[in-house]
Amino acid sequence: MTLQLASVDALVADLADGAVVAAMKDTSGAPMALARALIGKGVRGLHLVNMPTGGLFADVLIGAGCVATVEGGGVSLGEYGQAPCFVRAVKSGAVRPLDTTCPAVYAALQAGEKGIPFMPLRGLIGSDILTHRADYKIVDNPIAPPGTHDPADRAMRDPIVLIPAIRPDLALIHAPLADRDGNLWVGRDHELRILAHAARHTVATVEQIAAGNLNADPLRSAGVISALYVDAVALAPRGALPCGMAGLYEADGAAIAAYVQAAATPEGFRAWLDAFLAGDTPARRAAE
Amino acid sequence: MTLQLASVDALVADLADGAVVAAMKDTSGAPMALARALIGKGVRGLHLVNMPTGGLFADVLIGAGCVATVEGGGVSLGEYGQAPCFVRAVKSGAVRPLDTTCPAVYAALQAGEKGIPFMPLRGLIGSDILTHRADYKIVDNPIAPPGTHDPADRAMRDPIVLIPAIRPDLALIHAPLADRDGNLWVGRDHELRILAHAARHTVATVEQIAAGNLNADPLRSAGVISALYVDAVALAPRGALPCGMAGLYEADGAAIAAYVQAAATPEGFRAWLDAFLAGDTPARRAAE
Amino acid sequence: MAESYRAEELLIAVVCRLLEGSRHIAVGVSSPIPGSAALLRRALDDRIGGTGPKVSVIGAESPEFRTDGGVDMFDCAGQGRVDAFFLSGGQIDGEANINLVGVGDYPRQKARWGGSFGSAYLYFVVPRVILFREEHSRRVLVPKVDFVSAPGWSPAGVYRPGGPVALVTPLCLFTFDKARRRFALASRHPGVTLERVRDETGFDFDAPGNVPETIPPQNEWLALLRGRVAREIADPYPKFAARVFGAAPAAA
Amino acid sequence: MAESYRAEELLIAVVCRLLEGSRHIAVGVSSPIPGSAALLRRALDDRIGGTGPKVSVIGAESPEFRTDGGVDMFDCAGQGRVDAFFLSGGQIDGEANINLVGVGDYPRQKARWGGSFGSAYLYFVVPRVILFREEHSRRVLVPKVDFVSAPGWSPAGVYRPGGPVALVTPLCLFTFDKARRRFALASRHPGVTLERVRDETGFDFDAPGNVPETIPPQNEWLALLRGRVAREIADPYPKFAARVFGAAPAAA
Repeated sequence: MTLQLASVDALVADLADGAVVAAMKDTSGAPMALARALIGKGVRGLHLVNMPTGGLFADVLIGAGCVATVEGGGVSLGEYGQAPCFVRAVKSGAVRPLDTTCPAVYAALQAGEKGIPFMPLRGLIGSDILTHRADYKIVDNPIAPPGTHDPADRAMRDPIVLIPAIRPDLALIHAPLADRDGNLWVGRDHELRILAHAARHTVATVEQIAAGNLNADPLRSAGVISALYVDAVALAPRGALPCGMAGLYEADGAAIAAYVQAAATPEGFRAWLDAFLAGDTPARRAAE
Repeated sequence: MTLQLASVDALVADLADGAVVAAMKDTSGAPMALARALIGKGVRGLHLVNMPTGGLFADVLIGAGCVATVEGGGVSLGEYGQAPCFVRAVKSGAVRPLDTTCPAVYAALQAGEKGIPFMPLRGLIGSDILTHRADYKIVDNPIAPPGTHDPADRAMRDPIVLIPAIRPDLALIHAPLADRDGNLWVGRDHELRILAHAARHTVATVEQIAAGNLNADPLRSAGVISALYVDAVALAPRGALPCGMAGLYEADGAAIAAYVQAAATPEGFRAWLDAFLAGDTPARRAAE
Repeated sequence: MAESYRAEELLIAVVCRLLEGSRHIAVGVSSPIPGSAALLRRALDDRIGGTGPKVSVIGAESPEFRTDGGVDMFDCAGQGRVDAFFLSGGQIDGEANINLVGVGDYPRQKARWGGSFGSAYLYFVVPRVILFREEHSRRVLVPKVDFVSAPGWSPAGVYRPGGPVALVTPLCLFTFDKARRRFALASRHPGVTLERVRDETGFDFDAPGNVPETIPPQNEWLALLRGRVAREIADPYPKFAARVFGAAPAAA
Repeated sequence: MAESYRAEELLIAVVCRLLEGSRHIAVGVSSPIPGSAALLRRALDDRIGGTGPKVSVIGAESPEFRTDGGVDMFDCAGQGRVDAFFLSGGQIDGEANINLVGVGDYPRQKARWGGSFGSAYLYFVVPRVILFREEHSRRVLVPKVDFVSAPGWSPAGVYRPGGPVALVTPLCLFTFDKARRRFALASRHPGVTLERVRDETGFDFDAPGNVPETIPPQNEWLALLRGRVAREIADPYPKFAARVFGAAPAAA
């Protein structure tokens, strides 16, 4: 079952407009090379699930007009500030925010991973998140300890929120390493495994291709996503830039700061995007 | 926060009669050295949760009279046959079996890990497991897709079972490696992490103590149970024998076969147990 | 001329035919014959230029066959990513209910087995469950099981993408008719009469007027079985491989 | 003689006092002052012979402080294994409701922030949540938040082992009275009058007749802060450490 290496563009060639796509927070390997491919393809109307939050990857996709709905715990560039395209798109109504809290995103994807329709989650009750999430249900905990669950006593009914499962059509991953059997190594980033399991299909760009089977190495195999869950892999060295890859390279802070400045206006974002799509990567600029 | 290495006996010194203890199936590191300590201590009335099944470890504890309730997907010695003490104790009523299906044990411990009161699970409906598990609840899936959930139509109500969380008082682990900060390395046996997270306390015997912090190694850290969850560690080389440790040593098949033969009668088991408690390990016998 | 074959090889061939078209076959513990059938299926599919199914063998050590552990395996099945699995039963009845727990009144039964293991879940979510039992007798194939570890069918409205498709024994192959909730005798193994099957089966089943005889394994299947499959099955089941095929593990 | 101190050092000391007795303190993203306070707490506890609390810093790289990832961190809090956490808000109101989403009618708000992140969960399950905001103004401390990311209190019957204990700002320390669902002014920072706090706070709060002044950090606290803590906080927050303490990372 040897996997053929694909081009980055080929990984998303079959993705339909309106699909549910999911990616992890920027610090778990932002699939920026895949963002370039998605925008180049001109995909529209995506339901983007940020696991559990979005950053530059999400903001660029939103700015490029690929996204109709953005779901997750939040979108932000962290120490670089608010995500400009996200903020603009939500205010203008160009994008529908499906706000929630981070552990609810994890719960939804873990439910998807397990093939169960929902996962209960503590918290949320009394928040306006719940006001705007008709898909979340509150039920009286049927497992409440004896004495705490008197149906006549509203104060004792132990309400709990059920989070519906999410099974993304496509998970987008940028990982440090794959082997030619299609296994991905993600190290201690166990949540990437949840993502790949929950998604119906998973594609990945990787920094490097390993010699041999990753599962044959007792140390590597603790951090592997099995090929069973991986549809296609493409090589994309430094494919997370300008975001960083833990243990491999740092985020390019100057490039992210420049993005924030450029994307403050739609025109500025458009100019940034043209350069991004043309492959004007920070690495290339540094070489000039 | 450097952990003091304890003696194996000290790991279970505080365990009260009647506690809920949990251990994983024999192939994930049977804590046989801890079985010796538990039996030596004379603990009684344990509620033993087998994750998800029991083998030699469970059978020996049951035979020694430590266990009042045995919960899990089954108890068996696999290719060596039925678990003699378990079968005898269930038939005589000395032990109450809490039968379930393997994924329900995992679901219960994952709910415990998450601090949620229950986890839904597909399957089980119409089984006699459910008949005898009053703690499992069937509810109508509140997240059923539109059209499939007409309360008037009994056939369309999508019933689903809710498995109550389990939070063991004590998890018992035998792992390949620990460091002096109290981190355990369990490699690709990710379920051991679930067990330690779900349990209120965790103690572990290990084959070896690592130099340095396991989390400092990017390869090791993918397979680590954080010290946050580990109360105490003791060194017990070959502490799983006569069960095996994947990658370290094989199970001692002759010793297990001898156990099956001996434990066929209460007297035979008692003789076997005396030798086991006296430290008559297969390794020692082999040296004679 | 057809080669002679062992009883195990016939059963492997029967199970292998039932696995046609599977993309992912999971094999539980203590299942050398189903495991060999899955590996034969893969070997056959590989030969005709296709990509053989993924075969996961619970308890296997080699990276090729082993699973990511129990939680991942059950989740994988819950996701719909396991096409075929094998179950057995201390008792199996005519509605395909299986009993892995024991005989008599629960919990203090007169015979007690290991427990239901994954059956009460996998029987519901794996589309193609093949029941396999090496004993065909009225003791095993009963009118009604004493304890339902997992039911053979579920009422409308119960989520059940999975369930039994067939029951393979040393005497015959039954297929399961989900709508009628009954087994039908599909073939009797060479030398076995319909009468013998009826005599040794405790439940009622359908049988066509002329029950065909099970097709024995072709020579090319036997060659694959005794070559590649024998080497592969020796990883999880060295004793079985040595006994049936005289084979040592592929990696040894 | 008391040394002079920076505004950040005062706030760190205030937060540090609130953390006394914690066994596990988690620090979220973009929280250098709470993070420093947690590390100071640990350094102080270590000094008196005890074992300082475990400090988990979301986003830290060093094995000592980093978490096992988001799922594990939320699960850990759900298990009751996180004693203290920090939250902030674009708006915070007098009932300790916090708003991290935006101003105006949802969803097309006139000001939009990042989102609620973990607040709607952690505020419920972490026993000691400290609200921290570096701006004290009527813009931030409002009578009623526009969007409740997480409520400050919950009705009886709602599972809520956690919640707010205090609100720390550059002007003062409020404690939260869970039963009365109100903040009370516990101390005003040196040089800040009660009148100024009232002027710049958009919600009503309780105040004793004589509001004490916040105790400045002792010399020995400052020494620890500028030594060990400065080196440790430079791992997740190098810029903050350089700016406030002139410190480089411990490992550098």
